[in-house]
Amino acid sequence: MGEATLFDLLLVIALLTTALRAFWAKGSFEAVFSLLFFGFFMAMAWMRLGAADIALVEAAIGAGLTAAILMEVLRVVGSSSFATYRVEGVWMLPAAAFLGFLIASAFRLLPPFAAPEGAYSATLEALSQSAIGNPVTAVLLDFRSYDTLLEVGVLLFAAFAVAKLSGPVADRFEKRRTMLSFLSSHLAPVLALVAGYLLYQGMDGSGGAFQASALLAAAGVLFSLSGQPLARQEALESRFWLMGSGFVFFFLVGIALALKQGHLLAYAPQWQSAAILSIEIALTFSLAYALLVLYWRIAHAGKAR
Amino acid sequence: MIASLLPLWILLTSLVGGLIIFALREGAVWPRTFVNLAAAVVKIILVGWMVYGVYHGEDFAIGYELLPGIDLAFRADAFSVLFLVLSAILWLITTIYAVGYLEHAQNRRRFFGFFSLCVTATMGIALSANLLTFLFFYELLTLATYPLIAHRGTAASQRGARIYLAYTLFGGALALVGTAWLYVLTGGVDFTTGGALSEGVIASHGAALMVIFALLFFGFGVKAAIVPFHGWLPVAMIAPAPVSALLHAVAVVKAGAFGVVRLVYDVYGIVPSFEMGLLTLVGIVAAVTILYGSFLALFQDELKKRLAYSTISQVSYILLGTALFGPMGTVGGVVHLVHQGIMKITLFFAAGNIAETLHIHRISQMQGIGRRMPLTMAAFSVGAFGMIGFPLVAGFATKWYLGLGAIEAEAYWVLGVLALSTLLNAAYFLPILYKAWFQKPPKGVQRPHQGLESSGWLLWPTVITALLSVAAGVFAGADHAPVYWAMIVARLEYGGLL
Amino acid sequence: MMVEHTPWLLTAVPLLMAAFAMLSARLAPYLASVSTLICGTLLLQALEPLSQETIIHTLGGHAAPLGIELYLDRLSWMMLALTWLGGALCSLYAFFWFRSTGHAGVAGFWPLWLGLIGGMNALFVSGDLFNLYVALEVIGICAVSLAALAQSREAIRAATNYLLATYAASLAYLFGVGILYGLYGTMDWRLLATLAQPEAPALLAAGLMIAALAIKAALFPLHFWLPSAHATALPPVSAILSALAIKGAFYLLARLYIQLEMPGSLPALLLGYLGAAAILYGGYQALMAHNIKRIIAYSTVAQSGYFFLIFAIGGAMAWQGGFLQLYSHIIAKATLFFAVGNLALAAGSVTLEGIKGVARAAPLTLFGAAMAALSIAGLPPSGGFLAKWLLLQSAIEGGAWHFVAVLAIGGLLSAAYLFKIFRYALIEQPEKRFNDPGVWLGWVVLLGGFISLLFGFVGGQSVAWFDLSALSLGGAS
Amino acid sequence: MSLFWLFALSGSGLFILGLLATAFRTRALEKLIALNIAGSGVFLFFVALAGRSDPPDPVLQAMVLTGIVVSVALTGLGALLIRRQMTEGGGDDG
Repeated sequence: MGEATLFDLLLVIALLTTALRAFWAKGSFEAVFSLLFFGFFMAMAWMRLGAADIALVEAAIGAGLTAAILMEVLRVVGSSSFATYRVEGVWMLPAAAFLGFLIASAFRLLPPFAAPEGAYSATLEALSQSAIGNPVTAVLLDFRSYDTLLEVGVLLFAAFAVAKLSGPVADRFEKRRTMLSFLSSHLAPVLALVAGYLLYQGMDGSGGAFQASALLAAAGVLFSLSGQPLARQEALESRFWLMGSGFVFFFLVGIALALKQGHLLAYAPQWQSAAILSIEIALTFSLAYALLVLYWRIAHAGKAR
Repeated sequence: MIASLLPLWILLTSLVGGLIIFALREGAVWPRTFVNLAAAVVKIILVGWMVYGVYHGEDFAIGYELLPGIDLAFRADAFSVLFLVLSAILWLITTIYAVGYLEHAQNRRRFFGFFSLCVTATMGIALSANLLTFLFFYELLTLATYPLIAHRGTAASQRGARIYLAYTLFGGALALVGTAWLYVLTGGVDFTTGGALSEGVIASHGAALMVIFALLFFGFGVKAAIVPFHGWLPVAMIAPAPVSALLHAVAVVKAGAFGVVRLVYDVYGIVPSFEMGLLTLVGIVAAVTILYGSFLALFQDELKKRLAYSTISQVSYILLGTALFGPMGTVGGVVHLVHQGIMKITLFFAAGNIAETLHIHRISQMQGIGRRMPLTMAAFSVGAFGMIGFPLVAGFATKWYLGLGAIEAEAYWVLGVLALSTLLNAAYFLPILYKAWFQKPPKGVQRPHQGLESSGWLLWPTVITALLSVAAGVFAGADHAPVYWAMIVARLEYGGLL
Repeated sequence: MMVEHTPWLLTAVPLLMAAFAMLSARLAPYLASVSTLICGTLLLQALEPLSQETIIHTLGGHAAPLGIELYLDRLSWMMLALTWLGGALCSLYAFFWFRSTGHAGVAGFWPLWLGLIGGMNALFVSGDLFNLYVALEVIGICAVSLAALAQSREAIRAATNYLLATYAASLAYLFGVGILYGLYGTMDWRLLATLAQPEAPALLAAGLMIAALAIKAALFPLHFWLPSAHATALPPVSAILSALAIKGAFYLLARLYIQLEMPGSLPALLLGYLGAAAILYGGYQALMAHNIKRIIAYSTVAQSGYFFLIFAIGGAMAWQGGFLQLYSHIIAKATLFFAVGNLALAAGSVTLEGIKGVARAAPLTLFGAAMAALSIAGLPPSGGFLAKWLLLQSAIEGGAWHFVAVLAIGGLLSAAYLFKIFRYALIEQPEKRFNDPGVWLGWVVLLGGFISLLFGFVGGQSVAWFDLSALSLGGAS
Repeated sequence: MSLFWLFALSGSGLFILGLLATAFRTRALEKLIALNIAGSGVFLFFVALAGRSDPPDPVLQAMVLTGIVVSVALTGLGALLIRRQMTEGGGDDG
């Protein structure tokens, strides 16, 4: 793709501006909004860099879910309208100087990246023999599936902890912003459909369990925002079995394969597609649910008395 | 098998005894006393066995590898035997005394448990075969003694224990650094008759060895209460009387003195120590401590405090003997380890008995006390005369050999120190005796009830140790008297020179 | 047959049990004990093969650099075994503590605790830098959540700071991994060991990773998050966090140092000096503190300093000493936090004033704590004593007199702050009434103290047997 | 200027500025936001690194996907903790 165009430059400027805006924000509200815009620009940057898989997740999670969660925190917490800096942090100055040195090093030293051999060429070669067309999916669910497994664990534990730490759930569930709720209640099913499509095509094209679950979660957030009774009920209880099912299924498949093949998560060629697809389906629902639990528990937690 | 593990059994008798005591209920007085006394008796038998073995040239040595090349090792030689016998006998006697003394006290389980651990640590010190093992038990002793000093749980006893701990842990740190350093230089220090350092090491690390000696000497000296590290001893007097007795006679101060003796004779060797001028350091510190302690003792009205300063002074006789280059000095120093022990424990037993029976703590209240508690005061007098150096009591033998040693080493100033110290000893002990025997008791004070002057638990141990002091003095020249064993030690250490 | 599966099974069992434990709070402790039993067996049966060779498991059948490989060598085994032992003690204590207090935190405790174990086990065997990142995150998420379980305002606040610190550290670590991958095209540390050069980008990456791990291991002055987080958590959690959670990061630091031969004496010296500063600073803060949980928490800052000394002192003996210190600290620190938990139950307070006289109500606890305190203060007989002896000897051998001084002063400081607790506990308060913490809780402390003491006799031989020197000399192949 | 170089540079910049902002801001919520942006900086750097080769390195892209999910997990937990601090009275400075 080569040279940077004016568009890239503008994009980078937009990224840096929104980021700095967030860093220097006058209050939490401004910071959260800057983050929301920053997320949009990031999604564009991913597209520009040819990472469509990431762009989808970033849009749904970075700009969508994260922003929604932080908004909910703001709603409960309220925003300060003044900037809060550590003035007395003199001891931080050496740290800042050190970081400045790092910037300089990064500028000066990193351009001549070494030739990407090793994993890169090994991956390309393995891909050429794999039934999975999407290289990212192949890495995530085959070559480095153990990382993914543990990462699903990270999300599972975070969602569990949030559920256990959130305190009482609000018994009040307000229906707000009718225009938005109308829109979102119609948008949500569409998003869910797109998620299904992404999941299906993730084997070969852009998409996969992460993208699908991110979109599903976004759909869930919209659904909740529209004040649907179903969402309210879901928010009240955390179905740990649903949250954990993807993780457990993934692990059990891996163990079954280990018993058969001698290595954890080693797919026999004839099972590869079926195994990966089933894992992806399980992951899509439980990841989406876990992400939604994060949102729900923060959005609907009641005040402690 | 049993015989070769004898050092282990000797340690285990008091260790296991202590652990059983911890496990017993607080109210189980008689089971506890039984366990305690049984352990002490078994220990004496085992020590007797060991004495017999050592005398007949048997080698009791066992080791356990703690770290590669670094052993926890035990071994019995003439010097350890001397200390072992003292500790074992005095443990039994003190235990009997303590049972009576603490009859109505609280937390006796804790007291007797740690008392046994304290004795275990002392035994470990006596049996150590190398410097690391010595240090190991030296630190253990610190820890096992702390709860004993703090036993009463009052603010004052807490303070005393805290000061004790601060001093001894500081000393332990010095000794730790010194030991580690010496291990680095030599690869390991086994106590060896005549010195453990090779000539090559002495030749190449002269300066470092001087620093290490100072570290170890002052590290051990803290427990031996040498000036300027004596500050903990008078405040630790707050402990119950049996503890003070044990601390002053056997466990703590003796451990320090024992360490210094080991350091000079079996680590550096008497000849290298002399040649490197290290003995001068020891001698000066010892002389200063002797005079300073005696001098301060003059001004104490509290009986236990006066005895404490007396201890500071008396323990340094051991160091003084060590500092004299010559076998006679060695005999004087080494034998005082035992002599001071039995005499001082007599004094403390007597003081404790008086305090417990008549609630008299101050010398100014002691008029005519000899009539009210004749046996106790008689024992006290024996101890006091011994400390002064009166013939026929153990202390005389010490001073006799120290004097001979001074002449032999041509260190005539030591004779001056001895004379001055004896005068001071007399000056702080004789007024007590005068008060006790020749002054009338204040009006309205009754003799104690009929029969024995105090509880037998307290009285008989006092009398027995007094008799032991006399016996050690009268039979100083006999076979197997402390002097005899001290001579064996001296003969070995000066092996080639005599 | 089973042995080559050990590396991932040690992660799979706790993590799966954690997922199941989420479903039933009642069954959770039993799932935890099943996990403990299985992991113990796995470790035992791996011991024999390990004496000959490293156990390698190629995940998914994809060898590095394409896939991830797990390596279980003797150093890993020691870390796993000590984590197992410390973890089993913590589980035992937690079980009785929750039973006797009925604290609501029990609902979240077991799954998160099992998750933490799974994460640590994953960390100890992982041979891939990015996989290690994910393992660190499992540990981080579980540790932060556990810290927050006390649900008090202070605990939540402390957990927030913990989370922010660990988040920032993770990013720095990840950045370092990315740079290394960009340079050498692999994240497998065995391959990296052969490829890595002391070139500027690699040093930058190493710097970032070291800084990140120093935050997670709470090295002074990056320890700022630790004292509050460890002091406000529930007692079993404090023990887990202090004894185990921070050890993963230190292990990783040591492992990177060994395997990548992280070059240049400067960073190594810096780590050593910071460790020395931590010993003095942590000791001083602990001495000044009035809250006994804070005393023990600051003690962790100080004690962790000893691990870092090995980078500056160097040599096989220092490495043995450092790791022995690590192992002893796991057991001793857990025991001390148990003891503090018991004292708090008995006296209803965690201030020095509040625990006055508590010795009467909790003699077992105090006795066990005393045995553990020996190890922390470096007094015999304890693993801590042997560790400090080895460190002292190696410092003297290397002529590092400033470290000798630090070791001596550090030992005295730790004795001082620990004895402060015992002193207050021993002050007689005849009129004061105490609760009974329950005999089981006391026995767990006693057990911990006993193991801590036992290390004083077997610890030295074990670290020697595991021959860390072979590793520190870069014996990767 | 090469496209990837530009993005790698901005990624590093975002990372470092984000960390600085984390250190200097005092409210936990704003720290969390700054960390989020710093994380995005890391990911941007990674994807730029991936794009050096053709086709782009899928390993780095997969790492970024993993990183984003980890990031949202941390953010969610952090947000909850911050919310709880606030609802239980007082501010969230710290």
